[in-house]
Amino acid sequence: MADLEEFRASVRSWLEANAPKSLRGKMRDPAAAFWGGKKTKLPYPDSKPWLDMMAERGWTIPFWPKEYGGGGLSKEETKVLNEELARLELPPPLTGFGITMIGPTILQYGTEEQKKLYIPQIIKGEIRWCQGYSEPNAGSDLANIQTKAVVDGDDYIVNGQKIWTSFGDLSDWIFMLVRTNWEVKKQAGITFLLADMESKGVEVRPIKLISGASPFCEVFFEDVRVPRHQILNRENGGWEVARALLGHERTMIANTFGGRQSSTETKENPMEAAAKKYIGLQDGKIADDAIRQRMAQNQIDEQSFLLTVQRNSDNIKAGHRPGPETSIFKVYGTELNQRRQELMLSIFGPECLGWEGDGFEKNELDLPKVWLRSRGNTLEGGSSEIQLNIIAKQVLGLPD
Amino acid sequence: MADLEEFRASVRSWLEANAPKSLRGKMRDPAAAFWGGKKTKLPYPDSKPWLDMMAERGWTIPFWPKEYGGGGLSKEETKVLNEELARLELPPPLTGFGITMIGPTILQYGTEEQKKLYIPQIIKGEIRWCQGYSEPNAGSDLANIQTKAVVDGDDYIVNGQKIWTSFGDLSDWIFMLVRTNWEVKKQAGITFLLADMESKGVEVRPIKLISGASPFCEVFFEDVRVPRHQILNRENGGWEVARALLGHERTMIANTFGGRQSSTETKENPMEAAAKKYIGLQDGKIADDAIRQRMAQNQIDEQSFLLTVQRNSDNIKAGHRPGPETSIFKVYGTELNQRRQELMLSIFGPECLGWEGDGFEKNELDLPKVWLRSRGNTLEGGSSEIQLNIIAKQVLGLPD
Amino acid sequence: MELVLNEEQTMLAQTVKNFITDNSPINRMRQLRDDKDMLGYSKDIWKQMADLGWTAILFSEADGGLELGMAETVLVTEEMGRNLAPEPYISSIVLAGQALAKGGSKELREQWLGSVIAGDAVLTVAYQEKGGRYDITKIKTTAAKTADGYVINGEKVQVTDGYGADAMIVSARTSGNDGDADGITLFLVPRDAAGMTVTRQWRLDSRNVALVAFKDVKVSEANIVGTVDKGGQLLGQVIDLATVALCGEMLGGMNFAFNHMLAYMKERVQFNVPIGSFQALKHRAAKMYMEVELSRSVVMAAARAVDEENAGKELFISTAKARCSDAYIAVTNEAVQILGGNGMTDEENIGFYMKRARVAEMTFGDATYHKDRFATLKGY
Amino acid sequence: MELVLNEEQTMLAQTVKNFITDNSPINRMRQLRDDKDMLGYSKDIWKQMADLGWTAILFSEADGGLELGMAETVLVTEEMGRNLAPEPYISSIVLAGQALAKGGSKELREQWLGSVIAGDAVLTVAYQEKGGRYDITKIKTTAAKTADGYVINGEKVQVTDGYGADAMIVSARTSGNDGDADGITLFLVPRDAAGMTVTRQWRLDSRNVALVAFKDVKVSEANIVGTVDKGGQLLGQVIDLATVALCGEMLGGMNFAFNHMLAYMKERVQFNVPIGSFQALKHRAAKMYMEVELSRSVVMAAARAVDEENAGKELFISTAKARCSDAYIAVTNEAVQILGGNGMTDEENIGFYMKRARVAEMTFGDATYHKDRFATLKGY
Repeated sequence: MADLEEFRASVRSWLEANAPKSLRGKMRDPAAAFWGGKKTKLPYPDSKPWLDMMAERGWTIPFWPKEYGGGGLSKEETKVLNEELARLELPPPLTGFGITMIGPTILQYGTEEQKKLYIPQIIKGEIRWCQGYSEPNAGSDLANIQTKAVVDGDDYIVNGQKIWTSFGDLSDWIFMLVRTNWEVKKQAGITFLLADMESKGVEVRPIKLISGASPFCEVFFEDVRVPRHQILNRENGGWEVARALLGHERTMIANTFGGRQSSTETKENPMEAAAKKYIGLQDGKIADDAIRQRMAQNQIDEQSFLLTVQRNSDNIKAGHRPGPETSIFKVYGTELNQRRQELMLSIFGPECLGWEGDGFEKNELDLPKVWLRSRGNTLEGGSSEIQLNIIAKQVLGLPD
Repeated sequence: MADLEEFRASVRSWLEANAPKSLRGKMRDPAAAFWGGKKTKLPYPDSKPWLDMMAERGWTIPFWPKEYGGGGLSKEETKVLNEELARLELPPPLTGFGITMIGPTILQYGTEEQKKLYIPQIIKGEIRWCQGYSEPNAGSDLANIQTKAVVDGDDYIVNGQKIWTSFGDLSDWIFMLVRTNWEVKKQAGITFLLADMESKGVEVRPIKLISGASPFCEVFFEDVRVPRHQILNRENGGWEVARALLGHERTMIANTFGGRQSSTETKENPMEAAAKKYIGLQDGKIADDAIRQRMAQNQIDEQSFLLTVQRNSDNIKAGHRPGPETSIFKVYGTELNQRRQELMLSIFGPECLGWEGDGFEKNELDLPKVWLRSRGNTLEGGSSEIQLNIIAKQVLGLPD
Repeated sequence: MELVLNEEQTMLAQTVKNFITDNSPINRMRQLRDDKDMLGYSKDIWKQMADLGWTAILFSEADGGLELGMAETVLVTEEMGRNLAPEPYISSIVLAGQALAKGGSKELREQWLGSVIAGDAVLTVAYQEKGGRYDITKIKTTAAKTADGYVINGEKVQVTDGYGADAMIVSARTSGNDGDADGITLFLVPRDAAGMTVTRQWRLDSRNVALVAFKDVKVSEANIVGTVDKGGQLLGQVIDLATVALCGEMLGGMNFAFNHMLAYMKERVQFNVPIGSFQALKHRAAKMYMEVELSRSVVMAAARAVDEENAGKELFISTAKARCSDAYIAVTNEAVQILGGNGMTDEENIGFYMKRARVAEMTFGDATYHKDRFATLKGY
Repeated sequence: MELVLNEEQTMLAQTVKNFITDNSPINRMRQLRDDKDMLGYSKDIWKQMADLGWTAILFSEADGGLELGMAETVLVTEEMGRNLAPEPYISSIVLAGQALAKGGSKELREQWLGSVIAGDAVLTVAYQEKGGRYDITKIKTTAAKTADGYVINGEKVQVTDGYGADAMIVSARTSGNDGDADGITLFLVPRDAAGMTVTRQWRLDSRNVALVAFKDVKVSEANIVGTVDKGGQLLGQVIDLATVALCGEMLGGMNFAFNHMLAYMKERVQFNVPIGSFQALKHRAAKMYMEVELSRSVVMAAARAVDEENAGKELFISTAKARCSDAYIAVTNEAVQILGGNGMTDEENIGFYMKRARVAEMTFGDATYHKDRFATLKGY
């Protein structure tokens, strides 16, 4: 404990001396998130020096091993570091799929050479990663991917098309599934590849969504050469890697869309504020009782969900295995968010119908896009239907 | 038209002269329904003479052919007769599965001899029928029936067990499915038999339900002899008959549970009366707005359903084929009734929790049984799941 | 009422369907949106619709109409709704046209109705204000009496087809307080009125709506539609008609979405089979089918209840709007989910229906509003 | 709070489970019902539960208890709920026991708590009246002050375990009007009080409830529990505790129903396959699984919020009761549907759970009541 307090003191003085003053107070500012890589816009001028000074100490991912550039901190030390960052309300120096998805997977499946090569680049935020999984005919049936990789000397020659690649246009590298064997069961012929998006023959086209935004891309591969040493795990051993990585992704999506503020907090949340503004109170109650009941239902659902997330994490902390309830986070969290956005629409009423231009306030124009975006939550990262299949089979043991 | 008015005059004077005075005004009295047969209690002393005088004219089922004892009336004449019965608020002389299920089926599939034999008995209410379809291992998978009938001279020898036989203990005859061929596809080995419940080897045991009532029975067959001329359609041609009859049954159940009073009628319905009694009004509105919204939803659902039933019947009247919407009556009508009963429970509140004895009024004690009974609506006559399968396949053309 | 189409109605429906199929594919809506077309609809197609007689349906023969009813009107709006044809039928013919027909002086009717029916003039009603939600009596726009007429001040929002309209009927308070049923008067204000500013608004459904500001706008007494202080009641009447017409549109839209989803379920292969063979999806499709069928029944009934002056017609109207609002949203939500990632792309047409469903829901009162109204009408 | 069982709690849960499994199969409930047992529970089993220390959990050491909390209490009620063990835990230990512990004079506590904890005396609280729905302040029972005490007149209904109770704590109005929060006083009335009539009522769930009539029942001031005119507040507090305990029971019951349904899905064959292989049923089972898991989280949280005196504990309690009410009903409805005709027979046990779910829903406020309370507590 004495050591921990020493550590805290040193972190504190270092942060106070070095952390950019301009970023303090921006801990919860979504615009302060820095995704790294060569094509991403810098959120704030100080975001780069902040990343560099943290990366130098390995503190972008403080608990990753020191030998690959991580901080090598213990759980307790990581907690202290986070508390000290929170004390100055500093934003995380780096975010992205490198940290949440491919990094942990490389640590799990990579060769020593791969870890030495990629992990430091991830920690330093030098490359931004995107995910090449889905294809036009491989959505829920992911194992049906058709993008093919054929051996040619020390390289694979890759041909095919990926779709729903988040931020494909802003990423430097892609981790992807390719087919290397057509003779076996679908799942057994898939290889997990890492590829440089700058390679000749890669073309990226953003997809315009119903919300008007284009966070996803199609990525086309035409005779793209990828060195064979850039596979993760063995050739035709990609499905196992893909599933391990999907676990990380689902947790991330559920955390993102599950909401964060507990409903039992006494602080007023945005939904309540909107209801008071757009509907108003009567005898101290939201004047539309049907809306009021839906609000209570939604907050009760949210609280139930957050408590279940907490129960799972408390179980893990207590040294138990994660309970089967983990499997419900993705499907429940995303559907809850959809219900919340639909309720927000009902609360705003006709004022939420604007798209742009005159006669609507900014938050009124934002809401329909947030709502439309939420419809994708139950599709990406494994649709709700696929999640329910998984729960039925793997948790409940129901037969095929 | 002149003929119709003459007919109306003659009906009117005959009814006024002959229809029992004691039954007038009992048109909507559920207790006045007479199911016929030898074991059924007479609802009122005059029920039997009323049936007899109507049956003599063929007016128990006025539009059935005269040659088999029906009234032989045209659609228009039937309408007039019904109007005149309604004028004196007279109850129908007879109800039961003979009229709604097996009668129409015999008219469709029976031989001339069978029609001559059974239809008059049905019209006169001499036999009450029950339905022997389901078996312990043939519920949703009805074609899986195992009750077997083996030819022995001019008879079949029947062995096996039926279950969920409505009023099996009060019926005189049973129409049933038996297996006569084990070598073919399930559906192709089924025969439709008519059997006398008095036959040696038939045993009936009522099943006690969660509502406490026993409207269903198990029927056991041990070496029961049934003459071969009592099959309907050909041997192994029973599945076709069964399906035709199921159509009649589903329509009947949906009509029974879909409710009858249109919600746009200005007359107060029992739900509104209960809400006013158990919850009360505040500023002219049901004091609990969540309940009030559920009531409006339920009445809107009911009205939508009734209008859809009407649309179908108007289409038929106009000479069009029944629309595909017919297929939704059973599943929607029964689930609507369940929602209605659950809402009634919510309206009554704790006063609906009684089962018998002190401290509860009669209608309070009735409600939970009606509610429990309603849970069976989505199971009997083809479960909701089976109905949805049928809609998906036969109406929507979705692949197996 | 009889819930069946007679021969004339069947023919009308077929004619409308043919015209819409040939002349108004859903891509037309997309094009108007991509072009950021200020009008948001096609004057040419509107004229053709008028030439086909659709615009005359609801008007009396005296006013130059066909003297048909809502039963025919919903046939037109259903087919328009199936392909999201954005022409100003509900605003010009049902809302403003019927307000004029019911409450306009002989002079006003003669001045306007002929060209409205001919598709030459487009009118609308400006009644909605910011913060009023679904209550048409909550308005801050005022009309103050002067020596020779009235002066209007205030602001209306999301005035359907207000941009480019030749005139609009404006609701303004002439007496009483915010929320009072009485005290509202309707004024016909021509497009060139001094002090009126019309700004195009851009909405989720890309249709023509406008922000309309009135600054000391002078109108003469001759331009009053209906009776002074009783305009709220007349407005309520024509909004009821427009609600039924909108329900027709919603029925057409949900039909498209449902059939589109069904086609996709038969064609999209995953796990080596069409996804329509998965039982969980089948059951959901069957439930959506029920919603669509029930919606058709209530739309037909509401139209007929109006035509037959049924004493319970408001109940039928609220039933229809509540059901169609819930059903259109449910069906488009399910369609997007079943279309998967494709359903989320702008390239797919389903998004247009999902957006329009939400706008339609919130036009003339959402489902909750109409359930509340239903309960109130039933006296509980 | 930590949503995890510690070692002692894990052991307690296992002990309770073992006892219930061995001594209280669901058939015991059936037998009591079929026998029309007037008591509706077993005195012998209740004594054994007391001997195992379950009854002592909530009481302070000074009162002879173990000084544990709701976190432990819900472990007991969950296992009891799993097999519908009908012993008077909630009425005697949580409701009446805690009312006495919190508000009873030293004399009353010494007189009663020892034998309550020992399982020798059974107490309950008589608070519910006909027509009061879920509002404990809507009571017509009065206690009029006399020279040497009070005289109670009125009638209570559905008094849990009231038949055969050794004493009951009765809420009566001592001042104010129907519906006022203040003005209610709690009186402990022993079973032999002159003028009190206890009639067994027969309810859907076959448990012991009673109709209790008070005709000029004299009680002394010494029998007041809590403070004069402030009994409503104390009653509210112990009902909150009892609500959490009941949620534990509901969690156990829904767990049974869910597992029973799941086992049936694996075993029942139709169309040559187990019905659990049908995707539509699978998805529904997965959704019910989510309901059960969420219910477990909120029950654990509500218990801990009470134990930790969390400022938002009422929010946690209403969250738990709203969720458990909806979930228990949803799970039992689905179970009956999936069990098909079998689920409708009295021979199947699932019917007992379906009935109990409805009673539990309507005890201490149904889901709608608690959603309303949640909103009010949140200030909207």
